[in-house]
Amino acid sequence: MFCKILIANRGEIAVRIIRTCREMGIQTVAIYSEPDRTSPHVLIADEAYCVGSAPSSESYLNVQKILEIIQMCDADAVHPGYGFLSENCNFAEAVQKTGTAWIGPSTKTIMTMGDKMAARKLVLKTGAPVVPGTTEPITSIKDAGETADKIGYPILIKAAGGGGGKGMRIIRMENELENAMEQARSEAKKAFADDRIYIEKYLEEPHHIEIQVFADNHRNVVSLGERECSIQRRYQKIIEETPSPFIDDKLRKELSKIAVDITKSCKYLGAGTVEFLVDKYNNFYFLEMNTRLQVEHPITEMVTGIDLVKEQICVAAGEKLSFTQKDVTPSGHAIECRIYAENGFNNFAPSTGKITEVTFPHGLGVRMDEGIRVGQEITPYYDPLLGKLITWGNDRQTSLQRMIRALGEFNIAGIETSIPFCLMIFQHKSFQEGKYSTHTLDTIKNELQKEVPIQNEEHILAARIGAIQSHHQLKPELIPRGNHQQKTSWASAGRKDELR
Amino acid sequence: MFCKILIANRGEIAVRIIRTCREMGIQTVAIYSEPDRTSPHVLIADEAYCVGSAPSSESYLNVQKILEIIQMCDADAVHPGYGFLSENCNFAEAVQKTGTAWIGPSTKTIMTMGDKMAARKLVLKTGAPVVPGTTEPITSIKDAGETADKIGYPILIKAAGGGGGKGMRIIRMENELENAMEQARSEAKKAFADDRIYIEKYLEEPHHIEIQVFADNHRNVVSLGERECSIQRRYQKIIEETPSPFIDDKLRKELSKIAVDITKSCKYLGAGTVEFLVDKYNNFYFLEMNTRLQVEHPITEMVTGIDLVKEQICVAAGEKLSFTQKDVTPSGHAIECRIYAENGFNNFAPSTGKITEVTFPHGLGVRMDEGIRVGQEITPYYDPLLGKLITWGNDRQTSLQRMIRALGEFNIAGIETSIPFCLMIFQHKSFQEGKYSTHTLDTIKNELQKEVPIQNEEHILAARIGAIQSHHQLKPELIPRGNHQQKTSWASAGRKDELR
Amino acid sequence: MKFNTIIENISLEMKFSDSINQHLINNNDNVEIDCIQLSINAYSLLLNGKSHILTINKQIDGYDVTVDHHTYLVQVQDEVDVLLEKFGMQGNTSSHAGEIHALIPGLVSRLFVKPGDRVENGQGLLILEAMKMENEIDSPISGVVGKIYIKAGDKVEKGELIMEINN
Amino acid sequence: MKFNTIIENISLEMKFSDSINQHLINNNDNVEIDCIQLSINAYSLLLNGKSHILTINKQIDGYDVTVDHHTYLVQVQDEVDVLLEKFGMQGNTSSHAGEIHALIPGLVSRLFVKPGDRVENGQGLLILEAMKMENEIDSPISGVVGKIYIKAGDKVEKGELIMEINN
Repeated sequence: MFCKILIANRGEIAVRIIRTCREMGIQTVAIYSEPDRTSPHVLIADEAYCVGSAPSSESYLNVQKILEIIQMCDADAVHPGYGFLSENCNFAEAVQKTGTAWIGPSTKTIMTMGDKMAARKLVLKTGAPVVPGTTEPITSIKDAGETADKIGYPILIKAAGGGGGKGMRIIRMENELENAMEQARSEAKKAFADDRIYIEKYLEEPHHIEIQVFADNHRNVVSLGERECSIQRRYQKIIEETPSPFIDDKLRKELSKIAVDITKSCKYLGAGTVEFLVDKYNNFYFLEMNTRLQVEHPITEMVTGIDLVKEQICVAAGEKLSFTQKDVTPSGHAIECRIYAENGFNNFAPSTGKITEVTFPHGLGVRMDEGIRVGQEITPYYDPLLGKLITWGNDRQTSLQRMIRALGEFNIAGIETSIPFCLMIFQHKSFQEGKYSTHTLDTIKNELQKEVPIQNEEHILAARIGAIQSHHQLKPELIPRGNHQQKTSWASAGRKDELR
Repeated sequence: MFCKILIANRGEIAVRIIRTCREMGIQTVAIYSEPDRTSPHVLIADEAYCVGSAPSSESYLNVQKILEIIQMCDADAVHPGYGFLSENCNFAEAVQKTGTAWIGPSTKTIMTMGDKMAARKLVLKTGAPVVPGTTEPITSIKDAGETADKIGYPILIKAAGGGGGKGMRIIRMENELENAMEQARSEAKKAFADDRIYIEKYLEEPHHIEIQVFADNHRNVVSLGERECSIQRRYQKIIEETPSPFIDDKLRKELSKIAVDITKSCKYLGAGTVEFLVDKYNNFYFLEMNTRLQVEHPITEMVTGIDLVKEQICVAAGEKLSFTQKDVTPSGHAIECRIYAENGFNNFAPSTGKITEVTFPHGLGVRMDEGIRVGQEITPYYDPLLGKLITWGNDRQTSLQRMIRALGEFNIAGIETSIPFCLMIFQHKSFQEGKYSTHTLDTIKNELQKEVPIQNEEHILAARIGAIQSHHQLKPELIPRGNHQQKTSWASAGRKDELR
Repeated sequence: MKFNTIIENISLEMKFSDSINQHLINNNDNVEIDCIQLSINAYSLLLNGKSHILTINKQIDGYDVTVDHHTYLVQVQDEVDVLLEKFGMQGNTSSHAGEIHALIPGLVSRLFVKPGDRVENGQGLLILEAMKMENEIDSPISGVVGKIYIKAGDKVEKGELIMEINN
Repeated sequence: MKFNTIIENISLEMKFSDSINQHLINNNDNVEIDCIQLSINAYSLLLNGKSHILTINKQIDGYDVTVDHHTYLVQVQDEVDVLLEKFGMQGNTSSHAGEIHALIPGLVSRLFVKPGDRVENGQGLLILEAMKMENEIDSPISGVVGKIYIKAGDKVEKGELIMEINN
């Protein structure tokens, strides 16, 4: 087993990995950028080294500097987390060249699955359905038009080199094609340094359902069941649950079998996720395979009782998986709510500032995977994910009521967060009934955003009293009136971040 | 189902109960004493009413005032938690006379089980073994001497009217008898207003093992398995785990069966705990039955997935238990560590003051049931229990390593806590190997208390630097030297509190 | 001491019975109120027995008060303010709706307008990159673009004036 | 600025290279140290790459510094103190070991001794009730009970002088 693992990441996932390492008796090394000096992952690690200045390109993406630290601190393995360099095959290869183990699949697997078209080709060979579309990059408008005619509008244009909604366009009519292709290609080039684009059928009310798979070097490949990830904003998941309230046992087994087949076909090692789109008629299509830990992995841990990070470390060290397919007997229901530094009621405008106070929710069935602390400065340099709240219950109703209870206890002061917005999603009829697709949040978003504060007499009285009390305590200067705060509206234009 | 429940308690158990009520959509009413105005149970409840001044007798034990609040706020049920009035049959009866439901067993059951000798008699009828001793109060030295000769020294003298080590004496030789009886009787009278004492055989290396039982009004009586509670200080549990590393499946089944029989014999309703002593030869003896929720109930929840408070509320409302005996399939291992405001290295001297900072541990398999918040004043008026840390793992090793990891993250500033001392217990060979009895902590206590700070060069350097930094920031007044802080040694003389 | 509070243009006068302890009297219905500070910007309020936690953030035009995850902008005037207002001496009420400020620090990745352009309410003005997201900043009003204080590639600080829109 | 620190009678001289940023130089091995304040009494320290969290509480005779759940009493002297000490001008060093103070507030439930009684080191003097526990307070030295400032039934405040033991 490894003695010392360097975690090439920050925030909640770095903390998450360090916790498991500590339980395994493995020393941990954190890396940090200058503004992250007092972030929780630095404080909790055994060792910590500065890797550069604030911008990711100067620090968490600084391959050369990270390699130097790996050598200097004598780490015998690297865990990349998700995002940043986790799916960068050059980094994976460079790490392994220094004689350090890579906690993840082989460079070749990362490369194949990272190229969406190569992945589609590989998967087609296993006989699994993929979303109808092209298997080669589309370059001419003519080819695009022909493909679109063949599979039928609406279609999606997507970037071959990456995800996250970047370079993605929905096209409903032929006359939109030219303009959209051009925009998509320029956006893709900027984001991924790769302007190849391809076409996919646009599905009606699709569900984003993914299967967690695990493989060791001893020919064991196991499915750990599905996650329903259809509540998305900016093409990014915000709420996930398992089991999915949408699919039935038959489809569940079928997806698991296909995911295992795909995993076997690429000689996989470690934790991976096979993503599918499932339309309202139960037709399903392979979407992509993520060759690393997923943000939403905790819900699988809650229902299976398996520590996925521990298994990742063990199989990377050459051990067998601690479970076989028949040991995996999911129990109960788990929901994850991502806590972002953004205002859901103002089109997810990001929020920065100093966290002045935090009250975390606790109790039976409540898990926090946090990456923040009181006094911490939330900077504009990194992903706005502050942490994840996960609840477990015997059944969906219990875990959902527990989530609402826990979010109600959760208070982060100093910055705006997605907590109030997520509370409204969980209380919305479509979530309560488990009837939602990837389009649902867009549909109900305006409804939630326009939601005026409940005209509860007592709340309003409370607010008045609070304001007076606060005014009184401050013994304030006269407050400038009429100088109304500017409320600029924010509109999203997609993420630069990798799909997670 | 109930609409509004009044919680006649404070601290972590009041918070615990409120959380479940909220998940069930039930309104909650907190009561509080004057110094508890900003305690978490007041802040988290839907309603809160002051019940009197600081001393328990003026507030949390003030039956008349609590009854007034119940009527005034129109609560339709009362949850007593543990301690305080939870086993006071007069209160239970008075509550029910107001037409309000009592979340607990019948007044008669509370009364029978609250009288240790009545309980012994009842249990003897079911054929279960009790610790050899008297079934009637002992009044004369002569009777005591004869009983002692019959069952053999060492013996224990115990109070009939209550527990918690109060009025308890170990007698190893006949000539100690007279003096000890007198002391025990006077102590018992003071603590319980009842000077009846009885004699029990003193067991060698006994384990304190208890069975969680549950009964509804529909003839269902179920055992939820055992809890091992042998790590005790001042005759009070401090660490509990399930399953017990000591007993085997055969004994487990036998104890469960007897516990169910006893539960049936007293027409029980709700959650109860049947406590046994098990000696090193696997002989077991009924000790007592607690007719309320136990402090350590969370470990049972962690391995069974059942919310015990929810079941208490449901059966009190006349519903059936949501599970039968065959649904109870405990999975994994859970450990609870009680976090007390006391210094384990200084004979558990209590600590009061303002909590200036808290870092709670989180992550996979970690549960916090807390009753404190930053800024809160810990007063000398109540039990020093600040909260409970519970960890779950697939196996004992995992939950234990997780507990050590989590305690390591746990920081409470402003008062002394039992955290460092408990960390040492968990790291001690006897706990690691699961080989301990109720005598173990006494044996290793001195070893742990004398443990000098590890002479780790780096720690010492760190401490020096920290002190300088702090000194520097304070830009301090000259520090008075030679005025050494008084280190008084504290010796315990038992608790006034009820056994938990 | 008397205070006047305004929420969404509804004004209510309230007075303290005692400024030393935490009890207030609302002069409409004379309820006793127990409000106690928990931390810099959090208060616990017991109102007719109901327990509320309030978090309060001072804004330039009042206080954002959050009660049970609902946020209200509350303006507070004390006796002196009320008096001044009666004599028509309230502060400057001219609106600066046409000033576009950066709500968070970030990088101006694209600029869609130039001075003199006619823009509609809701039209995109620029893209500000922060937290790995590209955020489009839209015009809050219809009008004509006036002075622009930044260019593509600039880093802007929170609150920095970006451009003016004249209507 | 130079400091002298004392832990368990082992003294070490250290100096700051720069009092403005958080870097110190330990003059024995010239290591660079990164120490940064997290809150009122917590610091993050990176020492040879190792990450430590320190919590610090000022005591009357120094600082209680907790590193990884181990607490050390550290005394700190700055240049001025060291100078004073050289000239034999350190503070009052007489010990008050015979003064019994209440370490927490509580109720004196029983008193076992009266003035003039001979007591041994470790002998019980009184019972102080707090947090539902009865705590026996033992004599830290052998001697004769002097003045007693309380009686059974009294409430005592934290730090209050309870009695004197003369040896």
